[in-house]
Amino acid sequence: ACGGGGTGGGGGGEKGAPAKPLIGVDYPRSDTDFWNSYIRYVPRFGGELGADLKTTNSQNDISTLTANVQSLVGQGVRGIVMAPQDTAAVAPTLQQLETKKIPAVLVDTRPDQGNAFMVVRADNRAYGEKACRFLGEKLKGNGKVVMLQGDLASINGRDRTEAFNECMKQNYPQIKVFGEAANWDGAVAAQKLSTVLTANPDVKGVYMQSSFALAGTLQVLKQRGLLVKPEDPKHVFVVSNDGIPQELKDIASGDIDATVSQPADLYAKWALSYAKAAIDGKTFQPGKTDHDSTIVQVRAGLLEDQLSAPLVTADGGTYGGVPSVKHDDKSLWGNNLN
Amino acid sequence: MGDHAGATAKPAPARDGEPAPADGPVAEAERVTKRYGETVALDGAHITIMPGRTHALVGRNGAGKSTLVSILTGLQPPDEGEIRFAGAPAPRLADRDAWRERVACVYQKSTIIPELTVAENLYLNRHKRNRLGLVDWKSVWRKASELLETWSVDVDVRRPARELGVEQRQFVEIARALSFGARFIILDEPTAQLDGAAISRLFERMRAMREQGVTFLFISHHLQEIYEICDTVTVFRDARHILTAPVAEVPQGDLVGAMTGEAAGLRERRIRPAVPSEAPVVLDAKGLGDGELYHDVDLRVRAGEIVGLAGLGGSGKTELAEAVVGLRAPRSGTVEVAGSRPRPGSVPASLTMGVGFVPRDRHHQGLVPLMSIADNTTLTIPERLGPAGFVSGRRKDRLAREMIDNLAIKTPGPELPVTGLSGGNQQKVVMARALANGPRLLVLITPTAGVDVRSKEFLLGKVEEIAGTGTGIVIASDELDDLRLCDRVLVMFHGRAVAELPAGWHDHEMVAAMEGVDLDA
Amino acid sequence: MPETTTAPSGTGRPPGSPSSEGTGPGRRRAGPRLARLRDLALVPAIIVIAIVGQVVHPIFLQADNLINILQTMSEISLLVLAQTLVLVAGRMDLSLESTFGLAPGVAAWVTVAAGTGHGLGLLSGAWAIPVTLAVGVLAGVVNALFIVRFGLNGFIVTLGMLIVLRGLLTGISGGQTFFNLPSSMTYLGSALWLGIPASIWVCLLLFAAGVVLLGFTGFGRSLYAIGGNVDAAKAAGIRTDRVLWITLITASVLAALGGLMLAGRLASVAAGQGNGAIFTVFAAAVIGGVSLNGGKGTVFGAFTGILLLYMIQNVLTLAGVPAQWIGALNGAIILTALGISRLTGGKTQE
Amino acid sequence: MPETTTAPSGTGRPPGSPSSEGTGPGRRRAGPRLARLRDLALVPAIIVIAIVGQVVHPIFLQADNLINILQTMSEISLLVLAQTLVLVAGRMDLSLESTFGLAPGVAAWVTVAAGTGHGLGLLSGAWAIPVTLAVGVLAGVVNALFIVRFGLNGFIVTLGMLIVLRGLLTGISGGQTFFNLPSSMTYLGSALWLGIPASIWVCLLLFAAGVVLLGFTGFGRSLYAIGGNVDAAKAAGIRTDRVLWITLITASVLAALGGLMLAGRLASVAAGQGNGAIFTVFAAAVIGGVSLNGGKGTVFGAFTGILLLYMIQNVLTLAGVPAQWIGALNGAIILTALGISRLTGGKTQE
Ligand SMILES: Nc1ncnc2c1ncn2[C@@H]1O[C@H](COP(=O)(O)OP(=O)(O)OP(=O)(O)O)[C@@H](O)[C@H]1O
Ligand SMILES: Nc1ncnc2c1ncn2[C@@H]1O[C@H](COP(=O)(O)OP(=O)(O)OP(=O)(O)O)[C@@H](O)[C@H]1O
Ligand SMILES: [Mg+2]
Ligand SMILES: [Mg+2]
Repeated sequence: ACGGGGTGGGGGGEKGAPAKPLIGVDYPRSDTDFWNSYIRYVPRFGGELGADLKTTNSQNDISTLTANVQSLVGQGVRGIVMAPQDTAAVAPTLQQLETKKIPAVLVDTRPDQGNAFMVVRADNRAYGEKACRFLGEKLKGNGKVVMLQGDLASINGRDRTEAFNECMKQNYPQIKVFGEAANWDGAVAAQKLSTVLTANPDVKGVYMQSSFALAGTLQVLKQRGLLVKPEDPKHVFVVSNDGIPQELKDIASGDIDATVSQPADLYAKWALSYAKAAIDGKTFQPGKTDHDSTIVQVRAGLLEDQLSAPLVTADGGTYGGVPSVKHDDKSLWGNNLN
Repeated sequence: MGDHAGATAKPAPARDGEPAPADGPVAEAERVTKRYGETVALDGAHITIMPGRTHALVGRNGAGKSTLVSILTGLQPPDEGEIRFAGAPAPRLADRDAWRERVACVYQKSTIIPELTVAENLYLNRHKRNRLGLVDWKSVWRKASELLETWSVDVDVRRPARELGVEQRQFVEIARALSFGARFIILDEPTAQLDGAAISRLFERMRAMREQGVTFLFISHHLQEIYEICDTVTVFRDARHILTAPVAEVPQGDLVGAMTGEAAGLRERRIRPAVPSEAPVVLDAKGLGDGELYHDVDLRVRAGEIVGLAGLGGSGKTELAEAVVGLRAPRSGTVEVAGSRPRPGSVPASLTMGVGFVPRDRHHQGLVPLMSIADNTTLTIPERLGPAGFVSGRRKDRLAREMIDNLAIKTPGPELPVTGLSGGNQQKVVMARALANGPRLLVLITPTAGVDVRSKEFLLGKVEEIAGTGTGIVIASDELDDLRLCDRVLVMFHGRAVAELPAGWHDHEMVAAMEGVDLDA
Repeated sequence: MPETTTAPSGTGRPPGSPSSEGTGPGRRRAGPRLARLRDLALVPAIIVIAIVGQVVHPIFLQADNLINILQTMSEISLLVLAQTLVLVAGRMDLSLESTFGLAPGVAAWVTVAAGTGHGLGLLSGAWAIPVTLAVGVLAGVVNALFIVRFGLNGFIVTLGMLIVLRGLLTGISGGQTFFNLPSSMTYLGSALWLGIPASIWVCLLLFAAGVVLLGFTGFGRSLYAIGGNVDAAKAAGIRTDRVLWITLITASVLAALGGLMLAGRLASVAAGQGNGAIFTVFAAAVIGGVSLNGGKGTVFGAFTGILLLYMIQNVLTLAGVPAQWIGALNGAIILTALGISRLTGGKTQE
Repeated sequence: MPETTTAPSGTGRPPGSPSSEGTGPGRRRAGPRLARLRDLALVPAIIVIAIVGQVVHPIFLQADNLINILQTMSEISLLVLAQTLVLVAGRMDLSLESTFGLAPGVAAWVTVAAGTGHGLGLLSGAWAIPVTLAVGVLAGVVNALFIVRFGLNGFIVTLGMLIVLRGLLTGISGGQTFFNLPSSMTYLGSALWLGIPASIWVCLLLFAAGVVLLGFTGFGRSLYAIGGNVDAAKAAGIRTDRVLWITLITASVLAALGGLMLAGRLASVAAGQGNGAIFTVFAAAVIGGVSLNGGKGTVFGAFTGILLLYMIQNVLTLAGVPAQWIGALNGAIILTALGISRLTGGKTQE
């Protein structure tokens, strides 16, 4: 773990600074594989950092998040890590924290307004873009693809949708995209996919914006006899998103072709260390970091550490200029879970 | 009888014409006590019902009759005491089939399921099955039609029961109870909803079944019926057994005395003084008509006058009365109350003109069951309960207490939900509501249904008293007792006013008029 | 003695012809025909949607697409069937949606091998189906215990159960999706029988059974009686408590079975499986003419309800309506469909 | 006369002349005492939770935390209040949760400047509140039109409206969140009055008004009468249709106001604002003793219901329960709380 409490007290302790800084972490939700991995990483890195954690869960509801933050503050946390899924509505909370001089580190999303000590996120637009490049190359710029979207009301989902659509329009104008809102629900995704497949049996690619639709998509393809090896001309190229172990396994077996590995582990690790650094009174500047990422200043008062989210493929090749990582690479969090 | 007893028909040995049996009682209840919270519904009561008899059970509203019925039919257990059938202890409560072998019942409270068809209501839980064990609807329908035919009830048995009139419903209940083939049958106020001919039909059937040895327990507030059909009578008062005796040995005065606990029988009614012809007209209805229901009826009531509106079921008297109070809009004609015309079909308009009324069915239009007596009685007079739409609880309770005292409603207090009252007292609450706004015109539709003799006398006495204060009164009823105090009675037949009888008519005249028979012709 | 006893027939009320209040022969057949009509109330709406669908996309009426619709609705339609039974008996069971997720979730938990996914691998795959159904039975028993035995309010109990059971699924799954299900779990959801997905067969067979059960068996009729007037049902000798126990347990088992079919179709059990489904379920049942107040409605009606909802979804997808307007359009169509059906089928205000 | 038992006169109930019967002083107060008790049924549960909360974390009973609880529940509690009015009148309005999101959504749409966010910037910020309330009125009018005027089934109508209104919000927002709201919209949700958030004041004042309305005005009594027996209410001269119109519109306006307060607190309107809230709303109302069948329940009871739910949430958060088990625990606590309250407060089976 990075250096300990020696530098502590700089941030402004009214009382004797406790041996361990108390950090409040609000988890955004506990019903997806990705966030559950994050939830499992947090205490691990918290221990490594030597921080005491208070955790809450806002169950994907911004007003619960607001209440949780208030109750964390009431419990005397000195820094807060949160992952607001609604980037606009978090502004009052940020303002409140600012007036109370409690540093906030945001994970996964960038607030539309308000300041934070640091935003730790991977670029959701990049996810969509990477998926688009991969599919575009594999389909050689021609054909039909289905995009199984998350929730329209989700900023992350929307970023992926927009980036994917724009990239397709610009780079692969011959590819027709069917965008289907699936509410992050596997059953709905399967329903929409099979409807589109019924009407368009010549669909050649599927982009699902999260692993929520993984198993259902494969079942739909299987039922239609489309779940075949990539060499087969009937093969439908499937790109997923998240990087959970099952996706890596499916890439290995050739059922799906690629995924974007969201850095669940890095989210947890760097969010906590930024929070601790803030409590310790450290500050950061835009530029390259020591962990293979870049800090950019998105606007005055808001720094963002853009972690890399690698495209994962079976062969680790480069697609449309996007480099990829092989599915069994040990650096992938999905391969380090157990 | 066995013909329509359905699949469950018991062998009904016709013990030809020996109604005087030698064996023990068919049913006995001994030292039965039942409490509902603080109310003691039965207090060590007992009854012994001998086979082949038609046994009457009488008592005032709330005396515990229906409670005894529910205990005798296994719907609820007694708190204390014992039930025996033919000397053997009663079956377990859960063993419904065993109870149904021993006793069949027409309950006071409707057990018709409105959404189900008439046929199914008749054969519920004993449907005719086909070879696959599935319900054989065709034969259920056929048997149901046959069964109702024997009662001359002419309805399509495939209609939902909710479409039936009260009387037809009552027949469905009766027909069902009598079709089980049980040897012991309880009838709890079966006649309350029936008109005379229907009652005669019921009695005929009861007599025939008694010939075959069937035993009845018969409950009614019409004492004449007791004298007509029963051979033994038991009186309950205040949850206790008072007496059991052969009907012939108890004159009506003594019976009423036993029921009420007072030596005096029913009071003789005074002759009402005639209403002066210069008294103002409070109701002037002209040329009222509503399709086939009634046509071209004129009705005029003076202050202090009591006018009866007689007629059988379907004669249109109820609909006419409802049009007068705004419960329904007539298609033609005008209603004028004390000189002004309330908007047709608007109850609020009628109320502000000073109309009070008792609707036909207290459960349907009379009471809001979950609300207290105080709320129910003051529902029509929100403006008198406080300023600017507010309700003062104290003022409400005070008004309610006045009405409780005025009508002698038997209740622990004005806060009690009306469901906690016995039927007669519920009826008084409806009456109280009608009187709450100090009406100039009071319209009463079958105001004494299900009310015990003494309460009926009391309620009708109240009506006279109110008329004495200058209120015009219309009583729409087919109960001769209700009509008897009227200054004149308008008789309706098939939607037309066919006769007007001044006070002092004889019963047979009234009956004939209602039947549409012109005695003078 | 006062003058009361002098009435001629001795009854105090005059006799009269009873049939005068009855129905003229002309009205006789209106009742049953109307009832049957109400059962078919949604059929016009379904036909309209089918025509619109065919206009929107020529594939709509092709066998493939119809099978697609039926397969997609097959799992949730079992929830509708279950809820219909419970509603007819005058109760409601909100927890069905959680049972729909929890039952296959537990089965996956105990059968999926420990290494892969996060199963325990306690039992072999053959146990999956028995475990699923057992969880269904258990959920039903708990519901019945609270509702029938202790007489607590059914809405609250099943709402509490909904939260608890959903929470249990989140708990055992750690919020993650179970993959690599044993083949016994995926069979029903993925097999083809005579070229048609097994889940469609199961759904249709169970609905047919439901029609027979509610329409033609003593048990089914006792549900109507209980839902219509529980005191009357008791008085008619129906063992209301027992019937309710059986109904609540059957409903939960149907939900578990539906969940199993969905798990099979998606080859996975998501931690959120079934979340929010109860809404659709109630909508389908009520649109299909089942009353929330009990004692009214048919299995066939409920089937047309869920069919209509899924047909609308399908048409909207085929039409390529912009995602952001799908919701509003969906609602508007449902309202219109109802308007049409209920205006032709008579008022249903209750 | 054979076997006459001469009953002693002073038995079970006092016999005698009609005027003397009735009102025994001993039993007089049983009714109201019971009714008031039922109103307080949740109080023991609330106290237990408060004690548990204090044991779990010493901050629980501090003013800050209590204000936190009250502020968090203030917006949704307006929905509970609205639903209580509608339920007492014997109806239900599912669409309230959509109005809760749509009303401030429309206001934001028309007032937020075109450049920032995706508003239209048609009207100045001062119009935001009138627009919000107008949308509320409109939603209520449409509901009332279908339900009261055309006599359609309220559950179906408001379900359809729920979908339509939610869809409209998704449509106008394109699924995105409105921010940069005009200050008139954020005022109520963010201002402090006497050091306490304005939304708490608004919530408490409106609930107090609700208690007075339902308990002490003729209008409130007419709601109970309509919910208890609509025919009797009509026969008592209550203009039932008018009362229902007013109630449905008031409820929608309350929902709009609640949505405005939430928008103010979060300084934004999310496209999904209110989604799923109706569940909590029904839970709170029913737990608080409001009957789904109409005619029963009080505003105070409903308040204790929603308070209990939010206290449980708060305690679970303070206790740091692992997220994946929060759901199950939450449900179990609700079930237990109900068990306790309802067993002490009497059966509520309906
Ligand atoms: N379910 C109940 N809950 C509470 N009290 C009840 C209940 N049933 C009956 N009672 C009480 O028991 C008493 C006896 O009622 P019961 O119905 O037996 O009277 P009844 O003799 O049949 O009267 P009526 O002539 O009006 O039908 C009444 O005072 C009533 O208040
Ligand atoms: N919840 C209750 N609390 C107290 N008493 C009750 C309650 N429910 C029913 N009762 C009593 O049960 C008895 C029977 O009631 P029911 O409504 O069956 O008959 P009723 O009111 O006498 O009807 P009717 O006189 O029309 O024939 C009444 O005496 C009533 O007081
Ligand atoms: Mg009785
Ligand atoms: Mg009675």
